[in-house]
Amino acid sequence: MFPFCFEWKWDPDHFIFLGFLYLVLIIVGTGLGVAFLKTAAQVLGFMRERHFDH
Amino acid sequence: MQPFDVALFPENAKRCSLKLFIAWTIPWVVLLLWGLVSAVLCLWKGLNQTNMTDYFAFALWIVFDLAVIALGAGAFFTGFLTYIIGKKELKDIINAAVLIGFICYSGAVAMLGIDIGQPLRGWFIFWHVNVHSMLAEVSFCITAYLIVLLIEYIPIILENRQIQRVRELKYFGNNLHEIMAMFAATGTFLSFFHQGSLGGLFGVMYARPFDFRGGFYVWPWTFFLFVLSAIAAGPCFTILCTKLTEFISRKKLVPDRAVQTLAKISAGLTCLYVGLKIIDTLVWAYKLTPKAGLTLMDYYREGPYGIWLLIAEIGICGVLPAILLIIPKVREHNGWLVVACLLNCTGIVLNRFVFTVVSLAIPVMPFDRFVSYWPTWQEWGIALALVGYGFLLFSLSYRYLPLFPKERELNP
Amino acid sequence: MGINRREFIKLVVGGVAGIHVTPLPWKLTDDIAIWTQNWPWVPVPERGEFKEAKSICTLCEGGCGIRLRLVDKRGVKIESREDFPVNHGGICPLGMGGLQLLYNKDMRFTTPMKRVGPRGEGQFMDISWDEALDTLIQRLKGLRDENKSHLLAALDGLPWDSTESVLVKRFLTAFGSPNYVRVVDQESVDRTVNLIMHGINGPMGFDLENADYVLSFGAGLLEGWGGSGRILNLWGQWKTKKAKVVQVESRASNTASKADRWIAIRPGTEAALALGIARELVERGRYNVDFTNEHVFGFGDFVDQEGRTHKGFRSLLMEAYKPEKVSQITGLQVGDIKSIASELEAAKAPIIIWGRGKGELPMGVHETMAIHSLNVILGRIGRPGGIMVKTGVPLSDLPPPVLDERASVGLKNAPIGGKGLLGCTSLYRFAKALLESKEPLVDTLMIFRSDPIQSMPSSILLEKALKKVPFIVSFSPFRDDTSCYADLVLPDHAYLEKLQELPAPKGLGYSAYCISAPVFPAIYKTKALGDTLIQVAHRLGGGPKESFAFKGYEDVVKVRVKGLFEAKGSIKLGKEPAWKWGINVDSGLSGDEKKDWEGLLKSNIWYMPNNTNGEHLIFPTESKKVELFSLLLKRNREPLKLKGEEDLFPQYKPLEDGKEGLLLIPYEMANWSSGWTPNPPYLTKTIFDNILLKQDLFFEINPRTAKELGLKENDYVEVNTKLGQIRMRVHLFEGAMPGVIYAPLGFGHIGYDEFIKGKGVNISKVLWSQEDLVSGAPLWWGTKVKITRV
Amino acid sequence: MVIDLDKCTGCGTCMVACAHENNLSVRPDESDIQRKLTWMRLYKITKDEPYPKTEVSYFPRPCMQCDHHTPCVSVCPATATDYDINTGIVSQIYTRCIGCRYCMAACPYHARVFNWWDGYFPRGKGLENYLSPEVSVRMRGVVEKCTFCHHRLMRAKSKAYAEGRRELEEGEYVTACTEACPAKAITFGDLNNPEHKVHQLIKSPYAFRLLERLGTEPKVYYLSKKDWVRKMGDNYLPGEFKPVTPPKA
Amino acid sequence: MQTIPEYLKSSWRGWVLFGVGFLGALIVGWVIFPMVLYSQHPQPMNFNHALHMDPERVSGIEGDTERERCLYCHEFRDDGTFAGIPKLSKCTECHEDPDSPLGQTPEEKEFLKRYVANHQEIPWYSYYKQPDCVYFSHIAHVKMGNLECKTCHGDHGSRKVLPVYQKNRITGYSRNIWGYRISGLKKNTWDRMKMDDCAECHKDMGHENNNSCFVCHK
Repeated sequence: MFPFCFEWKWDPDHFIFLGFLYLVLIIVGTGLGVAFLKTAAQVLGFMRERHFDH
Repeated sequence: MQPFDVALFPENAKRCSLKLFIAWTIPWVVLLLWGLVSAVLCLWKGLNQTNMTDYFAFALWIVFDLAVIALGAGAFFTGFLTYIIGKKELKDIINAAVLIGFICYSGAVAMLGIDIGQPLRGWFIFWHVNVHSMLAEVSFCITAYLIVLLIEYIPIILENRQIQRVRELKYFGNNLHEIMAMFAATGTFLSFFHQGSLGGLFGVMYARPFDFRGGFYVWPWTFFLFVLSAIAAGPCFTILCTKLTEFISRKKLVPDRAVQTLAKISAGLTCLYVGLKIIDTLVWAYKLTPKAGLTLMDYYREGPYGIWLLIAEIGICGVLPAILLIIPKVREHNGWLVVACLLNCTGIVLNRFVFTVVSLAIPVMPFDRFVSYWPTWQEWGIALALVGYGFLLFSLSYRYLPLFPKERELNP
Repeated sequence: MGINRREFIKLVVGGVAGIHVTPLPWKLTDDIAIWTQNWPWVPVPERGEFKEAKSICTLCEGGCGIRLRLVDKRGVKIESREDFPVNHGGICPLGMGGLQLLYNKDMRFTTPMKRVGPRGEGQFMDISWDEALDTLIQRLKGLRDENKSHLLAALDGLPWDSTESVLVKRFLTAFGSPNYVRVVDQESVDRTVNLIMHGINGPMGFDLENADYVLSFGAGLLEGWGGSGRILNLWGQWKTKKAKVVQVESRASNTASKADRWIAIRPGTEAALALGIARELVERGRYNVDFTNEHVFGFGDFVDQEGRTHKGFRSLLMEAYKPEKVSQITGLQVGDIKSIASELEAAKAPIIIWGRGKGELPMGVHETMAIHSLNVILGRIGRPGGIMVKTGVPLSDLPPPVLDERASVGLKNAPIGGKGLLGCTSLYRFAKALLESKEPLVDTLMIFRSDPIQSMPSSILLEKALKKVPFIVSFSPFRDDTSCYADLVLPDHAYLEKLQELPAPKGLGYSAYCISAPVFPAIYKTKALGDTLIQVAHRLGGGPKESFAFKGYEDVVKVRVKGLFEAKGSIKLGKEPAWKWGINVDSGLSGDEKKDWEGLLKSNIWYMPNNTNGEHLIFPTESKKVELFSLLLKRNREPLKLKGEEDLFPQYKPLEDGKEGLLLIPYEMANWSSGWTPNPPYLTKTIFDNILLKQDLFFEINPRTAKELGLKENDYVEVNTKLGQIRMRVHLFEGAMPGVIYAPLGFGHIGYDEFIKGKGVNISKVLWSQEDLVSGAPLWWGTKVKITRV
Repeated sequence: MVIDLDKCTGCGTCMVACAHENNLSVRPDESDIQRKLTWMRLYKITKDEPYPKTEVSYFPRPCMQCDHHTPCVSVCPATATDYDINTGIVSQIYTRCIGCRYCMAACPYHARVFNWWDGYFPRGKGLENYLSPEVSVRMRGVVEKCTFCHHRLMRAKSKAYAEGRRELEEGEYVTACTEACPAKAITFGDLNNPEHKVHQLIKSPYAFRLLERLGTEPKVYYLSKKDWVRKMGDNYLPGEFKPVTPPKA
Repeated sequence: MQTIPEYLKSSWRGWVLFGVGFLGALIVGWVIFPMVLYSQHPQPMNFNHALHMDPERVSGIEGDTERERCLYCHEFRDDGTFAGIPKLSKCTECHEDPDSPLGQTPEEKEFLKRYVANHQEIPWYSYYKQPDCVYFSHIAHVKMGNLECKTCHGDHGSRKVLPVYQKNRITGYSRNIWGYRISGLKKNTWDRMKMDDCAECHKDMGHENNNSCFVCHK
């Protein structure tokens, strides 16, 4: 799964498959990170929380 | 007299008394307990508790997994429609769809945990991944999508009245909700791939004539058929669930416009799916099977799985619901809509059953024998525990979380 | 200072975030996964130095050589051994799984035992060797003191002429009992025929290696006939050198299907076919004329001393076995008989062999003589690729046993069930005699390496008979069915733990003596049979003590083996295969006794290749010829109660079981032991599920017969014969002869352990049998059954 | 590996030898063939003809070590099974297998069996005394298969290294079933090496492979002069099977 | 809008607790965990490798290079298999007589009394014992690959005192397999002996084809 494992082969299949996986994980990670930071900012008073209408 | 836990209800929502609610949950808790007992037995004594054998590597659990995940596709598809395509009226049903999706996926993953022989080594599938294997791709996408579903489900939980009073969580819920579109997009991409790979699981097995299909580059046709069938049946299942909740709670929860849009889209997709499925079956029966030296009837000659299965799957549960859904008048009629959705869902479950159990029953070697299979009570235990878990979680969420935004307007 | 709920949550969240930065969670997940790879309840075989040991396998009388792969002291694998002349690397499934019999505690008697439960249940209690020997000695001394030494009987299943068998006979005579009983199997019938027709009390050998045409009357070559390792290996050689195999059998067995030609004959009528073919050969005059004139007595009509003319074998043939009559008896076309006769003519080195399945169940004596008569008229005796009659092993005899007066008194009594031609009583007659007599004829019965409850036809009679014997002692190393009836068990070593020897392996074409030193020290608290007998004899005192003046079992073998060193055989494994004729092979003997003994133990075999100097054609019968008209039988006509003159000739006699109904014929398999040896659990892997499924046994029936009876596949069925009733399930098999059902032998054990106990039903228990006049053997292929669906 | 079905006597010694060599566990009830642990399995085939012309024959079926896009290796999600190009052996690693059994569904020959139970070696029965240290005993929940006795290849290599050479001669590395077969019906060797006997044997017109037309490229060849046995080797449409015309020489 | 400091003040106790939790976890993970994970087992007796390896003080062991001296006791059998830790019969080649010690050390006397006298094998703990699923051919590496013992076993050969054997309570492996640094980082080759290390060495030495699974797994 990681380049330092000995089973890691630098070939297109690995690139595509794990590339997409890491991409997705990064997107989800950043999404969560953004939400978390915004909450922290609002809690600490830096930002005004916006009223949210469903 | 207000029910005991009224503080937890969403704003001015009317719910039945706590005692009645607990009475309602008893059957599902019993199912869960039965499932728990069988799970402990299977983990402690080993998989010999089931009727699975070397011929039947996949059995009831995998059929249930596939069916449940296919029916759970409503979540990503509705999410895709609301956030990406921008069909705003579906906003009223998206929460229920996400909840159903979460139930299906978490249940399926839990069941897979019991199904594999060495659950404690389950993470080897990620650590020592075989990038060419369809099952590796399925497990990656399912786990990733489960996380995404969890993230989509958390804001709904955070909207509970008591939790709203904790400021950090309230803000967190709102912020998540704002970027939900991005999660929905990732969810759609992930779901598209793993629904497909579940289909690819079978199409890729070139040494099993019953399952093998040609394909485009790496993906066999079953990949696209499974995605299509999932998108077609997912919304139907969501509609079924909402109709069931409306029937039980005797309240109108979802405006007809949302249901009708879903039904209309799913109608189109079902027709497309059934058409492609028929073409694929013909190609399979008259080009692929002879190449392997068999005839179509060779598959259906022995045992209980006869040709009726093919007719039932494509005919009754494929073509019929497609026709029913496509005619607007029938679609509007509440009763017929439910019947059409039911047929569509059973069609998908049958399709998954045929690909899993029937494909393993049919011998490939000429001197091998036909083998039949019937699950033990432990297998039924875990499968029905999933149903119990689903009902339980849905009832709890319906009772304590504002699942249906339009609920207040629809019944003043 | 006290922290409120919210701060406590913060603490926990801090901890959780922190722990993820440490190796703890990741290493634990990795270690738990590794834990699932090293579960404590999964055994880890210790490593050690790989060693190799060469030995022989004595699980049956085949005498195959085996090579053992050892890790330090543990036997790990039995492998084939190319250099051994008997089987050239061939091993049968039973031999391959032998180690499972050696180590399996539940399969073996690990210490001497005393019966606790009712007889036949097989519940035993461990006792020490001293206590066991004391009870036996005290009982035997009691018999001798009351002058009832003739109430002792011994049932011996040990190989003929083996040292242990000789010791058992010697013990009986020294003790003073005439009751030396043997199970009559095909080996005994062959020896009786050898005695009747060639005057030699020894084994008959089949020089199959040199034959190019094998006509087999029912011999299950691929079902375990002869030494299965040797025959299965031979099968490969026959296929490469294109030797022709013709199988005469009623069922499409492995041998029948794999043979070049299968003659589907009605069961039990093989002798008629043989004589029909003989008639055809004689009629065409294509038999070996000079051999019959020179070496055969009673072929043509002759005049005996008293001047009476007797009709010869030839005229008997001409009258009684016309092709039409034979085809009516056997159900074959006349064309078949003629074609086999012409094939026999054409073959350069034809051999005719006989037997039914493995040869554990006996044939009739007259029937064997009839089939062997084909070999006689074709002159195939003593010729390469033919029948060898002098394959006995020249072991030197022990000094005669010393008989004290109690012994001579006991020996005067007549043996129960009468003495057969070979000097032993047939167990079938012995059992019948026990059943008929009111008061117990036998007080103590000693059983050596034989399991008649499981393998003897109509063994239900034997069960009743054994119940009338007050005290039974079993010396078997395994918990077999007959030992379940024993009151006392003095377990012998299993087969690789003791000095094991086998004179004249079953059906071998040249004389050979296989012997092997123990490969393992005794694993459990067992003792070699020879030593136990010597110890018992010493403690009895008197005659037995003097006639057993040996230190141990090994010395007895050393004394007997001296005879081999004098004969011209060899103990060196040469490059030339031992079955080649006339090869001169260096004997590898140095004359010094100790070195030769070591040499013999190292090569595990003494053998004497056949040579063509005509010594095989001297027959010590009265007429100095092969006797088709047997003078020996003529002399013993009264004791054997033979009817007319034709009983002195080879002839076909049908079995009279008038009842109509289907015929039940048991069949055997190479991968399932149906004799004395238990089945290693590995063999249960080779059994198909249309033979044994869970506890149910399947019998084979022709689909057409099944349709008449309204039976479908897997039906449960009650099969009742004259003697009893068993429950089996139906398996439709096109290769089964219509009107005949076939069921496998070797199932339905009441002994052994969970791998074999109670699986299937024991067919031989309910086989009806008729007594063979000459050998006293039960003839079992006439069992008529009635089938009712359950 | 080449198996001559005319020489094969159906005695089952290969199955017992394989089970003994590779520490296969034996359960008290082995009659349930769908859960029986056998790496080399004997299939019985019957020629469906009325009574006197019926015939019985046997198919000893080890793992075929499929060559082209091995069905089981391509589907295993955790690379617990791997196809080695130099030796052509499909190995199965019991410590990595998570027991998802997808490979068992993909294999058309049923060459893979699953450990539904733990190995049956109860305390005090003495069954673990005859276990060989060269093959690890499997735990429950993992798939196992015939690996052409690769531990014998390692044993032969160690011996060769002890004698200071790297290549192995033809007979040095041989599977347990080949060595055990009494009728010498199984020949084992390197298919690509012209000197090896197997290389010549597979050229015979009577040589065929199990389910050849599926394209799995199995490496176990069968020989039989009987047409009905060869017909059983693969699925044929009615009338598609062409009997072999014996060579003129 | 509250002022930042005031809000911060009221919840500084929360953040402190968070810090405390975080630090506690760090200590548990990095320090306490390794101590708890491994159980200590002292060897039945001490064996002084350095003494036996030194040609002047011990003449019985032939072999001029260090590797040959190791191979004298840890020898290869003729079928190429590796004998591993020598049996008592190897020690008694020199120490035959239980009551005439060759050296002065107390361990030797105790060894002679306890083991040689009543022919009892010494129950050594093996530092580099591979699990049952691993097949490692010493002859391929030492003879064919010409590797020094030091590459994998470090300076074990020159130690005067046998270190205490540490066993992983969960997996049963010796600590030398994962290595004494819990993080698993390794400076020299003998610090760790996991699969990746063997595979990496195979790749570096150009034996890529030996990385197929069945070569090392049995």
